[in-house]
Amino acid sequence: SGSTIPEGEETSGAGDAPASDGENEVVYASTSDAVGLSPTMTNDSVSSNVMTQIYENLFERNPETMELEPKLAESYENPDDLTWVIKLKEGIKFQDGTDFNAEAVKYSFDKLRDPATAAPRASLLEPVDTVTAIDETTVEIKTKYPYGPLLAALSHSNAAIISPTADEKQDLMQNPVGTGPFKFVSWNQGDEIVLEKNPDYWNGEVALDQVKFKVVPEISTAISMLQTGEVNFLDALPPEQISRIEGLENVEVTKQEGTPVYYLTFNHSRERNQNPDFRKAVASAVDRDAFVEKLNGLGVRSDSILGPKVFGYTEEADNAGTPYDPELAKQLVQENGFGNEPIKLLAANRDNFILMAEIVQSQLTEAGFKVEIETMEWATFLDTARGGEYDMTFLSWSNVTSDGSEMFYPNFHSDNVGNSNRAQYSNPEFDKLVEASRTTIVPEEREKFLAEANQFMLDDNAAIVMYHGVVTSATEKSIKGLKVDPNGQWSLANVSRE
Amino acid sequence: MVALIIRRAFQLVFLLLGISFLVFSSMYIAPGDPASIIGGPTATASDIEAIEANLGLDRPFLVQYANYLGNAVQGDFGYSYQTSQPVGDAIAVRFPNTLKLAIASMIVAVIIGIITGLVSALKQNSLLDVSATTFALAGISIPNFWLGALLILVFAVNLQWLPVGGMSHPFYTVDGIKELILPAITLGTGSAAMIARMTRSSMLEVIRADYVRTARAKGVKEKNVIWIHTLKNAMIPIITVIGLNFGFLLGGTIITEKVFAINGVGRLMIDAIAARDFPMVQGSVLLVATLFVLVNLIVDIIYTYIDPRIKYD
Amino acid sequence: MAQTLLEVKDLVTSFRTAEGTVRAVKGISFHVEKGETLCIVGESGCGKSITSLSVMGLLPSNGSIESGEILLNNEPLQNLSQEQLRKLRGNQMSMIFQEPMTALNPVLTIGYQLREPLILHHKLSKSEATKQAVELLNQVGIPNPAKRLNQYPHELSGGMRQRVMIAMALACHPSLLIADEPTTALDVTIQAQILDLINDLKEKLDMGVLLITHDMGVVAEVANRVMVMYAGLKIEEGPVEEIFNNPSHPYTIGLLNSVPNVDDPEFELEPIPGNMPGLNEDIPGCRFHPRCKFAMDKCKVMAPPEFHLSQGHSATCWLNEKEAETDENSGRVTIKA
Amino acid sequence: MTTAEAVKAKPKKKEKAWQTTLRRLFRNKMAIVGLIVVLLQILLAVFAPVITVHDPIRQNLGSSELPMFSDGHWLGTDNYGRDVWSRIVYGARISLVVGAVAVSLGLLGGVILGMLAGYYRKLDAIIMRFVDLLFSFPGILLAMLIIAILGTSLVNVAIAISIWSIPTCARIVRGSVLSVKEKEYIMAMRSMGASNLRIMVKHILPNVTAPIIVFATMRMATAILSTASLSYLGLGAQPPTPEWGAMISQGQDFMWTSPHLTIVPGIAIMLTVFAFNVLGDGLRDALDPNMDVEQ
Amino acid sequence: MRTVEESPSKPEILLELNDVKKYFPIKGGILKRVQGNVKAVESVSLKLYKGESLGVVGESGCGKSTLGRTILGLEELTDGKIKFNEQEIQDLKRKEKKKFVKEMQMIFQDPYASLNPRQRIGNALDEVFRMHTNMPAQERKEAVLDLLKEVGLKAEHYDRYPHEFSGGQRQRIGIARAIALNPSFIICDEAVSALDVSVQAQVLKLLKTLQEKYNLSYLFISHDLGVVRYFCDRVLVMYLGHTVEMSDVTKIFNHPLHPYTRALLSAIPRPTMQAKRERIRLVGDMPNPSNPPSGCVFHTRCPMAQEICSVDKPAFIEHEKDHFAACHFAGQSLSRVLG
Ligand SMILES: Nc1ncnc2c1ncn2[C@@H]1O[C@H](COP(=O)(O)OP(=O)(O)OP(=O)(O)O)[C@@H](O)[C@H]1O
Ligand SMILES: Nc1ncnc2c1ncn2[C@@H]1O[C@H](COP(=O)(O)OP(=O)(O)OP(=O)(O)O)[C@@H](O)[C@H]1O
Ligand SMILES: [Mg+2]
Ligand SMILES: [Mg+2]
Repeated sequence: SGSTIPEGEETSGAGDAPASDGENEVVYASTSDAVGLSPTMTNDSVSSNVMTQIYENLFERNPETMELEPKLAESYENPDDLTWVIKLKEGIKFQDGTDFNAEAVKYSFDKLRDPATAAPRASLLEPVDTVTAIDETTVEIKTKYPYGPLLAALSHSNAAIISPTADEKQDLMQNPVGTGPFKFVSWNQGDEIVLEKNPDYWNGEVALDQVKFKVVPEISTAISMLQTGEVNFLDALPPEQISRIEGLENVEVTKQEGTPVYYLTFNHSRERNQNPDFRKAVASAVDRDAFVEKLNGLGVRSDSILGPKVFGYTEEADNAGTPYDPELAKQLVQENGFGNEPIKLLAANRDNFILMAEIVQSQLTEAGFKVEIETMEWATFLDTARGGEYDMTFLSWSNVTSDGSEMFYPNFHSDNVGNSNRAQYSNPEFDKLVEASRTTIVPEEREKFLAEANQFMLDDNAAIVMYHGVVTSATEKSIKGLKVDPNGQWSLANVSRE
Repeated sequence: MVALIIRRAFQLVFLLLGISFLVFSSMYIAPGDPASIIGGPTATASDIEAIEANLGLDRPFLVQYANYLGNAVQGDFGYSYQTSQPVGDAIAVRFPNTLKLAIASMIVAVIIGIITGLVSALKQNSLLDVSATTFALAGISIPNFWLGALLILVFAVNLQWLPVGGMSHPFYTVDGIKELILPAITLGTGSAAMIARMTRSSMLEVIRADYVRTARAKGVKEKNVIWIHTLKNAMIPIITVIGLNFGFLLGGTIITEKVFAINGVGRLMIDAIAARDFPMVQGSVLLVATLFVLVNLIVDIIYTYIDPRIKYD
Repeated sequence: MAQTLLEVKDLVTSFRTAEGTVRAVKGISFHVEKGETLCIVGESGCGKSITSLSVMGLLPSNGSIESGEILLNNEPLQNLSQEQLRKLRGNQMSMIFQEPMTALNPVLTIGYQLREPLILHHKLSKSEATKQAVELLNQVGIPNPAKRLNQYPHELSGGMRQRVMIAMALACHPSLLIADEPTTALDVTIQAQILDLINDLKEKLDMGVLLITHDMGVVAEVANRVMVMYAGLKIEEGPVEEIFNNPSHPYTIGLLNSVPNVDDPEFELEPIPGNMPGLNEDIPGCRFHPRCKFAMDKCKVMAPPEFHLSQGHSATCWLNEKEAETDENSGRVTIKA
Repeated sequence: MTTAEAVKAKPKKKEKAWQTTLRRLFRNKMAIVGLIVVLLQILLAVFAPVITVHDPIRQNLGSSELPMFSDGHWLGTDNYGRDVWSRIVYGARISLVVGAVAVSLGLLGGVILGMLAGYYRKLDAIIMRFVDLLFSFPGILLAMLIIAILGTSLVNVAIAISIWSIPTCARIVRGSVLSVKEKEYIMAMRSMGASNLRIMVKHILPNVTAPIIVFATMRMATAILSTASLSYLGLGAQPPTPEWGAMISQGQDFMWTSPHLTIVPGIAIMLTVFAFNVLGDGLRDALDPNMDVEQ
Repeated sequence: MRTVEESPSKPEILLELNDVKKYFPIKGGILKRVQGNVKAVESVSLKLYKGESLGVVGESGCGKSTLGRTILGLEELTDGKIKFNEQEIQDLKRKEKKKFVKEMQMIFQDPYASLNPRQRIGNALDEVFRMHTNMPAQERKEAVLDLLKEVGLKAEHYDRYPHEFSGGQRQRIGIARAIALNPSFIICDEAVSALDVSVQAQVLKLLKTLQEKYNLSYLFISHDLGVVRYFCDRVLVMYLGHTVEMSDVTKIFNHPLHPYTRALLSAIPRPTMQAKRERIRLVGDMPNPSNPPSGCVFHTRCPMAQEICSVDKPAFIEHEKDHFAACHFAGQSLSRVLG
């Protein structure tokens, strides 16, 4: 099985000077282990980090321009609003020798959509009606309704193309096979995953010989290991530690604006929250500038729900929300007696949620609200939030497709109340705008609908954006060529060590 | 002895049955649902239903439990909800690390504990005794997450003598030993302190016993009075404490493994609880409980060697 | 002819306690001769054990000999180092304790514990020691001695254990044997066996025996001479016949009158009133006077000196200042004051 | 009669049992230190509002992470600009209250189970098997399971810790009951026709208090440590509660820039736990009649 | 041959035992099954008359205490009948038994262990009245003070704890507790063995005085034959759970019938300087009561044991008036038997 380390591999590491590391190796650390390595069966960022190196998609976003570009696809056309005909590149082989072709694409997408698979992210291709292999290199996708963000969906790591022969033969969760720059070598569950370079990679020579994904649950331990050279690449750096990391001599830190958005939202199914004055009072009580300052540069301040890196964003929206106005907040609270009943502020105990909760609680208290924080483990939080058992909470959305519809529809459309719409937001007017943005294919029109929807939410104080994420990485200085895209994803295909 | 082992085996079966039921039902009543975690924030209702059906979570509680037991009896502890890996495999990978850590800590604890305990008992009320006792009490009082962080700061980051974390080398290599030192100290200190305390009080008690006076009346050398006549008798409660501390150590690995990035069962357990990965929680809890029972069985067997009065049949 | 084996002069033993220093033995002198048995009798807490432990140098850690001299074979023990004293113990002098159940180490075999003094003091090899140990067990009347050597104390009955203790004490043929209530925990039938054994061995080995007891019956049975203690003091000493037939201290008389007589159905008990005083209870004069029915004014203010009555018989009581007489005819001993 | 009994036997000046205990306790210097620290802590907890100037939860984002001995904040401020001294002082309240609640609940359960098991031979096997069951869970794991069911909060932490104290307490009590039960005075009460309940409550319970008191004191130390551990794992105190373990967990992110944020609460925990431990040790010695002779 | 029988001239019977047995099961093995029994008391029959003291003697472990406890119902009876004041009491329910509790009391061996160390002695005595009477507090207090006076203690002792008393004083408290409810029958289980001789004499005197005053009956368990001779009217000798001899003190002490009784008597050290008497020394220890010897249980240690002794169990029969013994050669001299 793939879960043991081959004898020869036990060379790296502990206590050794970085010099004795394999020259051509990168060791990356994350706080948790990948769930699995099948694009069909997983839906978490750690897994996707590994899979990005192994699998590829038909399309991908250019990390700099954020434009969608063909990857395994050659080109595409829309004969009508419901049909997408995609031409594939030729001569590509999976790492197990299987040919990459239209059948493989059809197999991958059908597998994801098949209810029997019980794929966690099956809904990604929910609008797809049929997938047909026209010939060896042509695939035709028909959607149930005109679906604008299809290409974005196809660039999602869950829509990566898997090797049909491998999938039938083995469990891709443990033993993945794709077309990407790195091949799977071993996985010591809970400890590390080892990949090696794919010598037959179709898209040019891969510089690194080997890549390791190490699990280091405690971030400060991981930073210490970065300092001692036991690992040489971290991402998603916590704002509290950023100054320490920046102080390390052998380390280079990169920061750039990203797509994740963190916002305070109401449980819109609760009566008190339906009072626009209440929401207004809350919105004017929260000093987002002061909060973003605490992020030490790892957050971008904007009122807009769609961030700067998301399709549908407009600059005007930056300041289009309810401004910080403590006096107004106090006044509203006093007039309406909002402070009489305590507010249960739910927060998952991970990422920056606790930080947000503490600061917002303090600010709301200043304004006269009574706020009790309730922290929860992620599992419980997801359930509780989904079921709407809270007054106010913090949510986040990492927009992998970088498309505004992909933010609004799952999170705020009434179709999804009680599921991914954890804010329980249900507003027919807003729904219409979102639907329009989804069913239109022309990008300019879509952009307009999205901007309108964005503004609608801000006017309604439906959600109060705390900040937009900044994607970060810390690497040893010897590592060159790493590009992290605004979703926080990165490929090691073009990375080398000096 | 055989009777003892058979009786314990019986007890173990019932114990495991009780534990598995307790864990199963507590995971069942606990809020939070494995399917929503697998599905993640983006999952739709239909996604979640499909996952639940796939995992068999839609069946009644007792059916689930009976099924689990049926399989477990045949040695099949199910598949992780999260990674769909067989639970047995997942544990097998991590268990050696936990065992290494626990044994190394126990060694640290026993050596430090018995030596300090002896010293302070033999030099009762001296400065040495007071400092050893203070050390022991400080050892119990120090939170091990804090101690771990301080040790990393000093020995791994500043002095760079030892690695920060991880456990990937065989224990008999130099690197393997280096990896174990800091975690073993972190985890072992509390137990060392408890053993030291027990050693001290047990020695002081035995040294007052009639038979020690008899030994002195025979003109036995003071050295032999301590090492032969006293220590062996004093060992009985000390060994009990060592056995119980093994359980304590197994609990302590949860935090230590986290701080030192060790891929062990403790961490597997918290992750599994957090993710409501029932089969994984079950499997690891049952393993730890079995281990605990085994260690105490060994302790009981050691008793029969130390104390001829104890017979188990 | 009589050779003095042990001589204790003015022994004072005290303890450091929470209440300050207390004296458990308040100045006691006596001697033991070769081949004789001296019995120390007295009520619980009067300092019998502490006296014997002082001789052995085995006082509890908070106790110490404050003053006085202990001479074994004319050699003063208090000048010896711990190590020298250790070499005497188990060799020149040895001791048997009261509780046979706790005085043997439960985790060591009988054989090990028996061999220990032999190997230590006589530098025997293990096999020689084993041979001697078997011999010793035989001597104290334990059947099947070879088998016993591999057993542990808990596998033996109380009487057996006390025999093992005796065997252990006699292993190196000590010249002085101290037995602190060796039979109190045993049944009468076993007690008789053990007392016979000690007596036989004493004669065989020509030891001096210091036997502590509170049982006047035992005293009558085994003693050559008797020393009666009360509250840390020696109050009477003399040959056993003298003590029983001509007791000269009211306390000794009281003791004798408190023991029911098996052979005399008409015997009427005459208890000593009151209780033994505490160690640091301040009593002026004679320490016994509050319980003494003969107490005179003098007794309340002045502690009596030791009066020598006849050869080897002395008593510490003002009554002996005058001539004491006894009524020979009645079975009961009284003092006509 | 043993010497110890002889010491007790003499009718001396009247002294109550607790006075004897205290007198003996005061002979032990370490125990006095422990007692003083514990008392100080109780004072801190009770008079927290008087002792501190700053509100422990009031933020001042402008002056966060001040070092020790800064103006007006002699222990500095944390990430949110809250006064560390205030948080430590109020944290004492939390530790003491949670510890006390957890220990009392644990004692209640443990004493009842232990008494029943020790007294009724028929119940013994069942109760002890149940206790074994709880015992073979590693403590922290048991607490985590309980908190997983009940949810994250200090109240639940107290409940979890109390459940986790039950097996040890039950064993201790059972052991003591078994030995006290064999004492002649219990036989005497039975011969007088006393009911089982009376014997258990009036005659056995008072005579097993010594081990219970010692256990409670020591357990207080464990409970405080466990509360901190669980809060450290994010399973205990809810923010912004000034709980020491949570403070360490938060402060750890600043260990390199503001080490006092972890060191101060770390020392607070250590000192408190240490104090309860030495006090427990001292009490044990003071309550053990055999110890009187020594020293 | 007659078994124990009432003689008409004797005063009223207070207590009567018929074939009383008490076995303690030994559990063992993997499943903790009963594997055998410790036969602590094996077939004891006796009668106790009002106002008399019956001594029970024998070596340690022969079942003396168990017998006493079984009579009081502190141990469950294995077999046999116990009659108290003409009524069979062995099968009574807890409630019905309560009135007998007042009638039967016990004094224990260890004065240090038989009082609750955490209870003031005033309370300890008060508790007895609270459990069994409805007296108001004031009356109870007076009753307690009376009791204290009765056993030779003072009113100021009311508020003291047991550890503030000497052994003798504690034993007096134990006696006070036993006589509080005016019982007619008291079991003294080695009530004076732990006391120093001088104190022992005081306590024995007190017990005698109380007996005369209240017409008490004692079952006086002891291993000290001197004390028994002084204190008791009749004596029962036990060996390994069996009764081996029973008669008046004088008969037992002057011409014992059973070799065990003789051995016991000859083993006592006499506190006088009279000529040493002929001794019968027993060899070995008492056998294990869970595995008693066949035939006569004493044959393994008996100096005059014959073949028959290891086969036939001798009956406990009346050899002369009021003198019972269980021996094939009862009363015969050692030399004659060995012949
Ligand atoms: N370690 C000690 N510390 C303080 N006092 C002690 C110590 N050992 C003994 N004593 C006291 O010394 C006195 C004499 O004790 P000792 O043991 O000699 O009495 P004893 O005559 O042997 O009595 P017993 O017949 O009960 O054995 C007692 O009052 C006892 O309380
Ligand atoms: N609860 C019990 N369980 C099992 N065996 C018991 C129990 N109580 C007494 N025995 C056994 O019953 C036998 C008689 O014991 P008992 O205490 O009646 O003897 P005794 O004559 O009173 O002895 P002693 O003189 O030592 O008090 C002994 O062998 C004892 O081991
Ligand atoms: Mg003594
Ligand atoms: Mg008895």
